[in-house]
Amino acid sequence: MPFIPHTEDDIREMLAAIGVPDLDTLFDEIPAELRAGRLPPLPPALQEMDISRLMQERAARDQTGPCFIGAGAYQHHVPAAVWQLATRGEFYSAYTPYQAEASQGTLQLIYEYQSMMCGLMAMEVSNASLYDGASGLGEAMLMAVRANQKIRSGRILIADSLHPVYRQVAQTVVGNQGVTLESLPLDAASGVIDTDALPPIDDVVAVVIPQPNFFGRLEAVDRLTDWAHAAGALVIGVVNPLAMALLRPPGEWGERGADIACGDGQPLGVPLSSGGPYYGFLCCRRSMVRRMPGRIVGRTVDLDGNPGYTLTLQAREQHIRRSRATSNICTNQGLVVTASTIHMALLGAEGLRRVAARCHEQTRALVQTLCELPGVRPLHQGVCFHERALDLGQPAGPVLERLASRGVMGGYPLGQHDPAQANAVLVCATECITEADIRAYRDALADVLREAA
Amino acid sequence: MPFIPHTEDDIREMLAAIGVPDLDTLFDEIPAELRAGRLPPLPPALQEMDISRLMQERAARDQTGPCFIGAGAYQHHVPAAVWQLATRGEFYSAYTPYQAEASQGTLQLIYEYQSMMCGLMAMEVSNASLYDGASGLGEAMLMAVRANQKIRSGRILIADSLHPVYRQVAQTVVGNQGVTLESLPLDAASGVIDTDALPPIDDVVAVVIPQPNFFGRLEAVDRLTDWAHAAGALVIGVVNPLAMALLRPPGEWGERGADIACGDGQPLGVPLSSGGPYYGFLCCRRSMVRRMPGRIVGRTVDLDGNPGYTLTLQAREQHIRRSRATSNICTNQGLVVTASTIHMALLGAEGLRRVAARCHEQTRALVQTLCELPGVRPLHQGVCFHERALDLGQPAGPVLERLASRGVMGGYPLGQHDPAQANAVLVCATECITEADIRAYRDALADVLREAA
Amino acid sequence: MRQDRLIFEHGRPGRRAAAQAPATAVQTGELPADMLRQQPPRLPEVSELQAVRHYTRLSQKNFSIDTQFYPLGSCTMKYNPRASNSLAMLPGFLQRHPWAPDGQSQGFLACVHELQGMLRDVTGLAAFSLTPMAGAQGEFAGVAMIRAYHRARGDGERTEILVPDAAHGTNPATAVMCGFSVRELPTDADGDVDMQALREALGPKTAGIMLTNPSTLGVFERRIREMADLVHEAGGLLYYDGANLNAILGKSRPGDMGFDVIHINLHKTFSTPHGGGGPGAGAIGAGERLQGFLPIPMAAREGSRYRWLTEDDRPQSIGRLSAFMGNAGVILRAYVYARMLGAEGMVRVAEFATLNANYLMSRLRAEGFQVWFPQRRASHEFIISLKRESRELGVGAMDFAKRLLDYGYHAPTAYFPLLVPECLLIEPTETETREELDGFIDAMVAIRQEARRDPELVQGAPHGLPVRRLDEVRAARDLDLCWAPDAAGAT
Amino acid sequence: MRQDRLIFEHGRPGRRAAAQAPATAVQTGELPADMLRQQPPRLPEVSELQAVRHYTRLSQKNFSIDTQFYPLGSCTMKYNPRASNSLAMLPGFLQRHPWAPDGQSQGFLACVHELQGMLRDVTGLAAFSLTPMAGAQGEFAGVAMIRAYHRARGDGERTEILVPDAAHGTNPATAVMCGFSVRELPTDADGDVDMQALREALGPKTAGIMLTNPSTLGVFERRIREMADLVHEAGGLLYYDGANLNAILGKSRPGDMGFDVIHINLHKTFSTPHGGGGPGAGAIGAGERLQGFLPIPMAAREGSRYRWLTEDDRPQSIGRLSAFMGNAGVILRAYVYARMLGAEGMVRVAEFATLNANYLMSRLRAEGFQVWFPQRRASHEFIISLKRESRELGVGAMDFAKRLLDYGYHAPTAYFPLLVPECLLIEPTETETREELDGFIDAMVAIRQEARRDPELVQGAPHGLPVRRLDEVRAARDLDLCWAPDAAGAT
Ligand SMILES: Cc1ncc(COP(=O)(O)O)c(C=O)c1O
Ligand SMILES: Cc1ncc(COP(=O)(O)O)c(C=O)c1O
Repeated sequence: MPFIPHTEDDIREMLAAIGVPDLDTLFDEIPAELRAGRLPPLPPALQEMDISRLMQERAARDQTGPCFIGAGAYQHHVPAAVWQLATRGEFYSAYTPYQAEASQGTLQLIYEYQSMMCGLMAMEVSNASLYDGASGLGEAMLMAVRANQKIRSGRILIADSLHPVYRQVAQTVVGNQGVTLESLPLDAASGVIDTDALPPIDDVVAVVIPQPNFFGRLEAVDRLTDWAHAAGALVIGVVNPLAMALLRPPGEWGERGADIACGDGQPLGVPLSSGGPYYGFLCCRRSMVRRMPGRIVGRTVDLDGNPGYTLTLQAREQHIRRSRATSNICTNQGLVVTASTIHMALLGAEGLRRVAARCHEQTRALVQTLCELPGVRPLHQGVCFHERALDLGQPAGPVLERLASRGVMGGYPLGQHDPAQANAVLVCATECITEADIRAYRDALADVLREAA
Repeated sequence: MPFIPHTEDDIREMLAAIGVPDLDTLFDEIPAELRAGRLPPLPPALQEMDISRLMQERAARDQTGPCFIGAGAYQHHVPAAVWQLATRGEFYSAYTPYQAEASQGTLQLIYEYQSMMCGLMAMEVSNASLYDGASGLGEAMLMAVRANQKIRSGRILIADSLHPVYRQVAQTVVGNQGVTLESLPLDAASGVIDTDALPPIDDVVAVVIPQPNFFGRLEAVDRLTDWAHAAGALVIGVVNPLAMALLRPPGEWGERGADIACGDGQPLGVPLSSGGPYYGFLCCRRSMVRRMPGRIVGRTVDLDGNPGYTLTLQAREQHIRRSRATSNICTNQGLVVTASTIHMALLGAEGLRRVAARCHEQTRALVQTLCELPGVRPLHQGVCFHERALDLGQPAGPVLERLASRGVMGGYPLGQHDPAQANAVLVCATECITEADIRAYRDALADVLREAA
Repeated sequence: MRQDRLIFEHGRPGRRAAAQAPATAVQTGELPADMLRQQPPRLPEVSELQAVRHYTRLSQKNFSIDTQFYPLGSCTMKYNPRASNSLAMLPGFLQRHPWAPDGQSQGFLACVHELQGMLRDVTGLAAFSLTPMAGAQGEFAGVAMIRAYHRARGDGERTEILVPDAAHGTNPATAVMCGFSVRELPTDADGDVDMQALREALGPKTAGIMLTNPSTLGVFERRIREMADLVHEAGGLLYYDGANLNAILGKSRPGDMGFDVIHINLHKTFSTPHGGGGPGAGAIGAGERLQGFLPIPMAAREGSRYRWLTEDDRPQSIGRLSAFMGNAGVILRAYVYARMLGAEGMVRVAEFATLNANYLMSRLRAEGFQVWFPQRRASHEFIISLKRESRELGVGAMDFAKRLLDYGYHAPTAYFPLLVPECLLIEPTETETREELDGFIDAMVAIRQEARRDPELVQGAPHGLPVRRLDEVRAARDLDLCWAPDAAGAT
Repeated sequence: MRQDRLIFEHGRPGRRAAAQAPATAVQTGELPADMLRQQPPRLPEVSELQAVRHYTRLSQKNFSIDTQFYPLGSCTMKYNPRASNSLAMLPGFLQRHPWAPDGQSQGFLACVHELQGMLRDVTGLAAFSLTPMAGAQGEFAGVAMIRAYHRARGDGERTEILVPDAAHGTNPATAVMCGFSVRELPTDADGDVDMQALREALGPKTAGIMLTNPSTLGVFERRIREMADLVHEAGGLLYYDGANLNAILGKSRPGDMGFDVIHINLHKTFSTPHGGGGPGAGAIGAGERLQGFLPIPMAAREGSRYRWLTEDDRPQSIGRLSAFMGNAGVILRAYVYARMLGAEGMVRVAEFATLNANYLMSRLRAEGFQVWFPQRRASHEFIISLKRESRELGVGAMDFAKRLLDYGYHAPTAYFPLLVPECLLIEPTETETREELDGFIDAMVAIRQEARRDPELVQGAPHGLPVRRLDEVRAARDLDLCWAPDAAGAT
């Protein structure tokens, strides 16, 4: 019986203490017809040795090595210390810090996390995390609806340059609460919102602005922010947090700064790991903190006046406010935040800046190298952070498949969101990509394109 | 500057506090001609990301997967908990527990280790580890010389069925101290010491008896022990500690039991890891404890009378006794012992017994399956634990090489110690080996033998 | 002990863990100057050793399963196998990009697909999606599916979700997030849902009901089939909050009880770590009627190949809940655990969780503590009330909870469910030994004795932890949520 | 805090971590009954959670670099990079069998070969073997090589090894293990070896001398070249104990000083973990004369292939010191560290280790502590003597050491070297911040104040650790080295 410590003696004596003859009697309140008889055949129990071998074989089948795919999840170097510390039992196997005195480790760490996120985003407050960037955007929208009390329309304007999956997820999250998502159209040629052609808006709760956007391009965040604010809308910035070490952060957009900043924390110390667990971060103005979903840690003092940390503003949350809570979220992504906090502490501002800059440089080198090949050209002009859409001159899907069978994870096919872009692929290079990797990509692509031609 | 935390300000202020103008001045006592100028070109510093990639590429080149090689190091399942706990910083980055009060974790653990080893070997005392099994045997011999005060000849008799490398290493260790190693001959047909043909002995300090022996065979330890004792020699048992969960342990050999038990702890939770770090264990009678080399932990009490643990009998050791110490050993294999202790706690007596029995069973199955192939036959008759020598009917070296290129680590070629056994290979199967692995070995061997024929 | 400073306070301008970022200074390439950040973000400037030391020391200030008994009701704090951790972190799983082609994802897909199947079989539902990232998101998915179902049938009048008053807060909060209003159902004296009230509440506005069984009161809802029939007759659907599945795993199947949709907290029943607050995974299963609405992606098998199901395969799906595949690493850990349990193991979890709870309950009752439903069996958890102690000694549930910490036990859940005064909800889980339970009982008895002798000792607890009792009122009033250099003061 | 029981005391007959061993009971196959063990060994019978909890809690009772400043002289307690740990534990390295064919070992062999080369270049010796498993075994190898050298030349009269009185205990113990007798050399007032005594000691019996430079007194032996010439002229050889290499790494090379053979504690200078007592690695390097005698195996490169050198390649070798290749995993960690340092890094280690030591020494002197060689530069370590405090206040080096623990600092090495009364040998290492050093100084000053005010407080230290001061006399007198059920008593 793996993980069950009871000896025969224990069982006998415990049953006697309870006053029942056998284990089954403990379930005698379950009506007989609901007592599961034989279950459908489940696989037999495996010893740790056997499951280890099975998982090793499976893991060996999956992708490893340099990765040119981005589109919302990025391969970065994570210091070895990060997960060695985060998986220490005292972090790994603790619950939510409801008993503050017995959880000062986790609580102080979250307070540090909140402080780091505020620093990175140039915002006043941060929560302790949401599930991921995409669902967090949904929560940010609901928060905006609560916070922008002047506008009750429920209309939210989304830049079409936002990651399409983020929009889908946000739609799932907000769709049942009378919120409608509308499009702020994209300039197809440049891959950004054309600030010279901004429509007049009115009665809009919030405008959602990505930076960098889905295509890796940089939006004119200042003008967009001021334009939204002028119309009484709140601004929700959806940003890559690593990029914010280098680029102007949401709190500094336009005259007054964005009102809410959110996004996915994955680039800050979280391995690709098939898409999760990552975490959604959420920052806002101090004036909105009571509208915020999710846990928040505050510093306070104990009976002796010594500083300590505790969950605070719990009256916003479901376990107190129930149906009137700011969200139903309970469990968040604590352990990932733990890792990410350690990651940020190790990298610091200068380290993150260097990583971000190297990503930018390597992506430029990648794009330049690939565009030496005949038929390959950038889809958009203008500056990018660490992704760029390339037109391959032929359908991207099959090309990517053939690259994959050569061991090159070549990018994200844009055709799956827009059939008009069937020839386009979104490529990304991070600091992990070497010159040799770029050459290997180019050589493989040259072969594949030649074969196809 | 990796790992160096000094800022420019720190350096300036610290130099000022010392009263020197620059870092170089701190070395002004080193004569100018000894100040290293330009060193031969060392490789440039690598960031953690770069060395990670390099090491991943290198590790990927080396052997993994099922392993039929034994000969002193064995592939076993190690519970995931073992090394996750052992590499916790508090174990990993602590020094030798000289400050007992600040090292109760390590000290209590070693006390537990000593207790476990005494249990496994059925001996009275254990030290806290030596380097490895082979060098530990050398230390055991020196200890026997000190302990057997009646016999001053320095002659030690070694069963020829001992691992030849163990003998070589022991020779290196004891060779400069007037100890001579002599052979107790092996019966070639049976692969064990023939107890019906034991020579008369006299003036021998100790007899070294392996169990199981190099060929995986079981020695008649009772008769050998009694025979040695009758001649006034001490008995040093060199055993596989895993096998002792199943087989009669040194403390129970013959009438009085072996006097010293030693061997390599690797089978108890230590990965193969290219040969180390493993650890040498050493147990003996209580009466000999003051002759023992290496650290020993004892239980005592603190000022308040509460139990606690501390290094003890340090007067045997080099840092106190200097040139008259029982050994020069200082640093031992603490972290490996930490892992091994956790391993033994997780497996327990029943778990180790099951593992040992499974190894035995799988080796029988392996031998039986391989011996179905024409020309392949066991070299010795009689019972084995989890290794057996097979005669392949053709030179084993090239066969093993061809097996390796097919991904099968087929065994240990005996010809390298005895040219007469050029056709022989020592095979081993542990609990990690599945039926499918055995079939794969047989199929590969069938191919290789056929090709060669 | 030295009060641990904040990581920021360990920093010095210019210090850093130099091995962790590119060695060469920043080149901003083609980035225009006006896009660049002017002030670097305020982040710690520490060495690698400082960071390692700081976070190692912080970790030591936590209680956790790996260090203490943690009988937190409704949370299923059982042992998190270390193998799940190392196997989920194998390079092939950690390095796989979520958009990696299916051909480079067969290992991961196989795990997802098999876990979907095992959860289906052990709960008696028709199909599973593993994408929700926690229990509450599983609930969201389930209630959104109920909504989508009624809508798909053109039944737009069903605007109410029924929720027992003892329910976890996520239940009503979820209903509202899905656009429903909440109607609370009272509990009867035996801890079951009041059937009369249920009958009265049901009607054409009823979209569904959210239940957990055993309930958060620690007892099995015995008339569940009758309730299911009533709800179904009224045109509503039944949602099962699987947070308490540990109590009946393999013993009784929500599908057989009549539930239409269910979530499972993999971070409870399937023993993935709580991680100090997450991540979890709220796998969602549906019966025949609702399965088309399950969130995507899901894994499918075609011959010997696995692939992802998307919008095209599942046109009725409520859609996506995360950018990728939910908490993939949590799913892998749950898969490892499920395979290690196997068929018999799953049944034993419930048996021994229940044995431990009933033993603890019996013994505490024998020691004179007030068990809230003494006439009932405990499920995997049970409630005691310290009303009497509070009234007579001035020492309530919170004081017992804090004092338990001094004894080296994590406190049970206090003051939940809200309807039991001065309550502790106690869930020992199956992975604890009898000796540990006995130690806990001894501590409870000892604390009651302390409360008689010296109530202030208990009221002032904890005494032996890194901090004493914290001022939560001040925390909420004088909000200090973010470190600032000036606020730091002398350290 | 509850006193942690022994793991045995957590057990119950029949309990076990069931996932960790084959599920089926034992079949003893062809093993004859009289070979089988009758009584199972007395090992713990605990669940997986119990083991995890027990050892997690035990770990928390240790001081370590990852949790405390650890200025233990002669031990070089610097940060152990976490990357070294994870990279040395990659599956390809962990799973490689030591007898794996060279073809399946190229990754590991490349690391060994490169590290041999880097150590050679940074020390100025001719060749390296990495097989010794700790410093003391490196010493053994070195002195055995000296012996083998003289023998090979037919010079059997050289039976003496010279060792300074300040030397580490392993030095004289090693000389004896190699069959030599030891002749101690006194130290002069400046901390250097007494040259006159050296001259007198040298002669036809001199096999060699064992030195560390800087010495264990924390100062650089300035006349080392002169000493080398004298020893060589007398026909002896020079052995360098590299335990203190951190002080001069890249700044000065033992090979240039005239040493013939040297060991390096990779677990000090190359920052592999001490692991609570080991494992280490005592890489051994030799100059032209001795290199043929190096222990095997060593790695060689032929074209793009690596292979092991064995007896056949190295007929003069002193032989093997371990069954396989020494502490391979430690070698890998040292390799990772060496590559991360690179050329400049190696120099900086010495620079900043020396800066920290001299800063600490200057400031302690300024605070009125007695620095033992005030006229000398500190190397990477230095000595203070608490003779005065001991005499005047009754509070000696041991009391300061124990009280420092209460302040959260590991104690420096106390009472070594033996010739300095009431001494603390303090080695801060380069990876500590100035703030940490300042904190240590403050603690020293505070403790002296306590000693004046309340000497018993300091004499009774530590007060805040898991145990108070332990009775070592009783430990050695009433030997309790092994748990027995009867001895355990009530728990
Ligand atoms: C009964 C019950 N329902 C739902 C939840 C919510 O689950 P999660 O925290 O994973 O969102 C919990 C968790 O505490 C619970 O106990
Ligand atoms: C000066 C000196 N020499 C030799 C040694 C012995 O090294 P090891 O402990 O690795 O055997 C030490 C270790 O403490 C030392 O400090």
